[in-house]
Amino acid sequence: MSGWLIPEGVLLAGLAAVLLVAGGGWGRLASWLAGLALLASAAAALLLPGGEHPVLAGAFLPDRLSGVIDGLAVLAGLAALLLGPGAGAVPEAPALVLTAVLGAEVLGAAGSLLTVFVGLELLSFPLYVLVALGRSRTNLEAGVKYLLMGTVASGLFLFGMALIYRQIGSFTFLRLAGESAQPWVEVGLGLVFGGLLFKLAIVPFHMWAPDVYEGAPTPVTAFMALATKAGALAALIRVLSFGFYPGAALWSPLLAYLAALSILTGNLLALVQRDLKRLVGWSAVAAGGYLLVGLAAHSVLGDEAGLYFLAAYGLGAIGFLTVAGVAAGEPDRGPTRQALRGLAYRRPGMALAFGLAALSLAGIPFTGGFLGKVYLLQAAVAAGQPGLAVAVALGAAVGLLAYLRPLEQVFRRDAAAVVPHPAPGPALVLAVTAVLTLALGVWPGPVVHWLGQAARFYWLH
Amino acid sequence: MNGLILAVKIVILILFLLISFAYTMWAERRLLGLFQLRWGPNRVGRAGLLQPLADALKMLFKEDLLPGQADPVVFRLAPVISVFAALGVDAVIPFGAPAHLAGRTIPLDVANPPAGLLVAFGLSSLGIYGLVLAGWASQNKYSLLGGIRSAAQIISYELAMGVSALGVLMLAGSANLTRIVEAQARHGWFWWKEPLPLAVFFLTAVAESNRTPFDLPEAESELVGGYHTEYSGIRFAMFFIAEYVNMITVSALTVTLFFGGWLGPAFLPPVIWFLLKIGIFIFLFVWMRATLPRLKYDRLMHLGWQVLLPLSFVWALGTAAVVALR
Amino acid sequence: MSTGAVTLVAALLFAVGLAGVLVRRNPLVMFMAAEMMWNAAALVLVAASRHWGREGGQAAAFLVIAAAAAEVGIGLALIVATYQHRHRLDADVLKRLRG
Amino acid sequence: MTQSYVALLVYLVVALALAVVLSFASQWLGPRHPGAVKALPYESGIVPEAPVGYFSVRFYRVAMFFLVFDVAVVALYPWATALRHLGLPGLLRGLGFLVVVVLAFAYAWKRGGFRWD
Amino acid sequence: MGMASGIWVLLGIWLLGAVALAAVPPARARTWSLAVSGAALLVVLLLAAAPPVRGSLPWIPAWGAALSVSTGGATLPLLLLTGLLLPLVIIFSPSGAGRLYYFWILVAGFAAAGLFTTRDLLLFYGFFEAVLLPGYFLLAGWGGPGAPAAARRFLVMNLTGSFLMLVGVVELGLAQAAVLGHPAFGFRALEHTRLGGAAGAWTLAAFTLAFAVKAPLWPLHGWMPDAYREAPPPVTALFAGLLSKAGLYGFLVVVLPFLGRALAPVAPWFLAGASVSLVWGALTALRRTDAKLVATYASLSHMGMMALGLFSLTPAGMAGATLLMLAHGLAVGGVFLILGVLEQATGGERTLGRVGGLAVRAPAFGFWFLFFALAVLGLPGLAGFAGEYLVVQGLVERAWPAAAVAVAVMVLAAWYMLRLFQGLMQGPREQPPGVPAGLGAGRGRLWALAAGGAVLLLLGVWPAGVTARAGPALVRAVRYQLPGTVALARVPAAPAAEGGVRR
Repeated sequence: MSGWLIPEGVLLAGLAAVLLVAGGGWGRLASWLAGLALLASAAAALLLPGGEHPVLAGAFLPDRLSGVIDGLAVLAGLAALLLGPGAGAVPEAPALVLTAVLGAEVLGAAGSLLTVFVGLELLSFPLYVLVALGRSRTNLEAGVKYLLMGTVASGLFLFGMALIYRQIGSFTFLRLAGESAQPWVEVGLGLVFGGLLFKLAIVPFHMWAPDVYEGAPTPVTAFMALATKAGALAALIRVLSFGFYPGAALWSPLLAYLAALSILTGNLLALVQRDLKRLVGWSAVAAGGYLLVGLAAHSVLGDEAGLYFLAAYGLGAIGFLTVAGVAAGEPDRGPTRQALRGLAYRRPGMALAFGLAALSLAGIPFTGGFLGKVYLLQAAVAAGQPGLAVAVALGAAVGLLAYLRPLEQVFRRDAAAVVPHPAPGPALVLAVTAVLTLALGVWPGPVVHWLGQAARFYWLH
Repeated sequence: MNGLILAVKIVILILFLLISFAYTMWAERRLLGLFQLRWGPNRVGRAGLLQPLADALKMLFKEDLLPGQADPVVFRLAPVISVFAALGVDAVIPFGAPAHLAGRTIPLDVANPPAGLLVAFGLSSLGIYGLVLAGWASQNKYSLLGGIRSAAQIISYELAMGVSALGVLMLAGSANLTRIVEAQARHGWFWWKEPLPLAVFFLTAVAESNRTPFDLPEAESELVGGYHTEYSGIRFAMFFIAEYVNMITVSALTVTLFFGGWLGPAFLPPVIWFLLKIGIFIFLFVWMRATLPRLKYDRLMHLGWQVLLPLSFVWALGTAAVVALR
Repeated sequence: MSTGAVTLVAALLFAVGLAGVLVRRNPLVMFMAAEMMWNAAALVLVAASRHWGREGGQAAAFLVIAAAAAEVGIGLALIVATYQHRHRLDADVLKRLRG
Repeated sequence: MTQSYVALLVYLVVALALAVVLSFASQWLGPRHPGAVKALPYESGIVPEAPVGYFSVRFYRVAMFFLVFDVAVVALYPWATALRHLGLPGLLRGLGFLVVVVLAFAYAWKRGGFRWD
Repeated sequence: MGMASGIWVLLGIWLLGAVALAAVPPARARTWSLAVSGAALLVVLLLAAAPPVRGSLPWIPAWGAALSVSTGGATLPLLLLTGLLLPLVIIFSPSGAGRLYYFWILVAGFAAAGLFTTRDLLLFYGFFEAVLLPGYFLLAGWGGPGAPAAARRFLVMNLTGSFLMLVGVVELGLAQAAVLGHPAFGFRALEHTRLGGAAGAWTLAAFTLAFAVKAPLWPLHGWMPDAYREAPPPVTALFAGLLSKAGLYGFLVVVLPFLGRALAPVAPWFLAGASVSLVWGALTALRRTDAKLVATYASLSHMGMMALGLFSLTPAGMAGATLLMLAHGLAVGGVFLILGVLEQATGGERTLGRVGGLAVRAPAFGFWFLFFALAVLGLPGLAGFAGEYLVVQGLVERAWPAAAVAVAVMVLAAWYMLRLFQGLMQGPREQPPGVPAGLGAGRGRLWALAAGGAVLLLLGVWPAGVTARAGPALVRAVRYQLPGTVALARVPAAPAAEGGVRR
């Protein structure tokens, strides 16, 4: 049934409604409608049986992978809605979030490079706006920076896509799979990877991430941490794994190097950050590297691992940023470590959620982040890349320190910062992310099983 | 041989445009005189027929001023762009049925690209740059405002213009201007099938050439000439060349799209029919200038976006339904 | 013109765009340079479409143009808003966020 | 077809040359008496005080509307041209596209994007 | 599940006890924690009374990982240690400590109990890291002025080792994937691992690094002095008594049974390292004047002793090390707890030579201090002696030079322990100003010490209570990797040897 792109369709219809409602200035109603549309979309993605046949001449491949991505994107979207994007709270914000989620869903189901492009832009355009939505200088700067870099990245992607099309006369992965390796296609693939790795914030395409993460309103940062990565990961999985394009395997070693580089760079620089959003920005660089570990393995296991880690990372980042945002109080001020001082005594619940998120990001056992790393390590070791596995371990060790420093503040007893009570929305986000983080870390069996089926399915195409 | 034919056609077309610019201007002044119960230029030559020549010479020998703060390159570039865009469009408009000369079939147009209408729209859009850059480069408040206004106005009306042409494309099944005329030969002229788009097209055409009642960018009373306040000499004149050539061009386009181009009863040659029809529209231009007051800016924008655009959209949809379901 | 020649031209355009982004400091100019990269891609798409005799490439080029238009809409809005904030356009001034 | 474009190109070059030559005519033929006051911007005789400032953001809005909708309209041209061959399915697909455009238009209208005063 | 329910109950008590603290009024936190740890101790004793049990719940079937637990092998002694030490720690905890403090203490109990019972490598890893968190937070939150830095060093060194070990864990788990078609992390499956060559070597290195940091063993003890010194005394007791054993336990249940094949050729190097630990610790202990540091380095030395037992790869050495872990854990825990009381009494002063004569003012504490100090150094009749004897016996069988070193250091141990006792308890009577006259120790604390002492005494006279039960199971666990050890044990490697184990 989702063979008919129902999740995407639902979202599109919802988007139309939200836009009109927002046009009338009823922001609150728009929010509710958007949430409803997101839930409906996720329900369609996860409950309706997968169509698992190419749609629109191979432009879309709605299968279980797309279901996973849909679910994650919706999660990010709901979090963003609940956190209330944008300090100015323009009524369009929910519509923008919805559009971005739609972009991620399109990426999840993309069956051709052209669809990937459309998805990429659908995801990026609203984000450019959302990032700048606070309309403070910082917001605007971040928005412009993101826009410029994003445009360049899309340019890389497009040119690569055009080269591939010029060589094989088609955009679809199904056709790409049938080709033998050719130099021009390789060049094209390289450019395509460049564009996609940018979205994952992989070194050397990472420059934007810390700035944008810091400069964006906190809810938007939280959204980006999960949704953009979900979309980019899905696209990379499709390009690398789905097609069996013989040349794709050649990229594995390079991707492995970039992964190691990103992990180490991201974690090392996360270590020295005071601003918590910037910290997450660097950790996003590292997380991109982790995701790339799974992709570099070029295996079912690697893709599963990437998806699992993505879910864990996204939840962790959302939880982390939510607490940071609430603690910072004023939306325009960047939340620093000091804002968390003594949180464990003032707001034990928030501290618990924050602790779980930070530990998950650091990869401490019994949180989702830990099993995500185990998953990735399995993929790397099974693919015969123990060096990469060691890089993952070393990166985790450095990253640990980065998350530890804010966590230390949470338990400091000398002086407690004033932290407001979280509003119902953020509180709900915190509860859900905490529970899911714990669930992923303690009882991952069903998820692993499900992911295994999802990944195996499209490899068998 | 082809090259020679092309050269001849280009020379003829440009000469025609320059001459007709001059005499359109003369005709306008004379007509305005009649409308306003006065004489208009009637001293230089018989009935003032040499007046344009005198004007041109005067302009040529005036001092060419460059405002102190102006951006010299852009300031000089702007009128060039205006004239270039105005002249450029006419290359794709067929002036008459293909002529047969010494066994050769010679189409009466300089160029006939497959999607000529798009080329015409594209080239005419370039004209905006001339006005905006002129306004910006002058470093004068009036000029800037005039330039910006003209940009806003022209692009707003261009949208409605584009939509109003959709119906014609559907009916003709081609964006080639020759084909469109030929289609009208088969199916009848389009103006009676597309009366509303015709009205919209002509109105927007008037606005595109910054003519009354849409001459806000120049608005002598408030903007002292608008974007060309700081210009003098031939550069000043060039904006007028552009404006009048534009009048001719959009009239030609209107005729081509809605009134069968060069088609007409056989007792006159096609080219003459074409020129006659253009003449009628130019008369309309002048008539409007003599009769109508200038619109306020907000009225103008409202008309473009909220009246003309939706109307032509709806009409285009109707046409689409008719064409697709026939 | 052959597809190869067009591709070469497009590659040059692409390189110019990329260089523009890397070298220039004015966001507006950088943005235009980046758009040039897009247009280079569109050019290749159209040429390849002719080469293969399939309309897919042209449709894609259309898509690219449409996306570019949307992007310009957003980009100009952001850049204008930034401009209003600081009355100067220079990437070096965008330094509030280190990076 | 290529011939058409070559002809167009030649014509455009001629037109451009004409425009350029024309634009420099006064510079060559006309007198030259520069002066400080002449170089000032003309503001109906009043000495200009402030430099040219900014203009209303409304104009940017117009530009962006145009950009978005004009591309949408241009996208309709091939569709319109081929419509007679596409029949009902073509009509419906085009309508699908139009729905999105109209939606955006309606939104912009409702949100007050077309309020010009 | 069946007979393993006792283990689940035990883990449940710790975890739910910790979580339930949120609902307990702050004033009652200490009482509640004591009750929880008491209940846990009760369950441990019941488990000890019963034959070994084993149970398993599905966890991540796709990875061949399950929630497997057992009380066989070396588990029970260490479970006993956990059960005994935690009530002691709680009793000796500072009165002002809030709920959060006790929360971490109970979490430590949970993590340690989980670590010692699990039979799945992934789960083992999880608990191995989880043990660190309470240690870190307790140290950072309630330690001295240098505690945050010390805590950070503690955590980073340990976790760096752990993270590398995680790569090894995965390597082990995947070692048989080609045969099984999926990874396998269960201990049973891992016993059959045949990791050799480079993979075996660096996997061994990864595990060694993690376990040696955790123990700690020379030269990876960098975090130890600061952490032990800065932590509040009960927490130091927890570190020295319980957490350090996790590293050695790892060698015992992971390295020997799964990587024995890779370890055997390089075992002499491991013995050498352990010997250096032993000697270095002892010599440094002799030179330090801070009472707490003396005990700290003594502990380092004894960790070396236990490691020697393990790396002797003999049944006697392994059994001795197991016994020694329990004995040393209790004894050194007691020493640190009493040191804490003294420190409190002297207003934080603990430099040998500047305090002294405390035995006169608090004879009961003086007695118990002497008792536990003697237990640490292995006085015959106390549990430590039996353990050290077995270790030396094992060393004689395999590597007599190491045995000679061990014996020599035992003499040194007597020297520094007595120096510590004399410096604190006897010595000159004049006190620095501000030292209160009496020692504010309650009767409950003395009883608690007495209970610990009783256990040490009991095991001293009846070491077979541990060795007879743990020994054969340990030998059996390494039968595929280290056949030589099995030969030394002269016990048939048949299931009958672990006859007590029930499903």
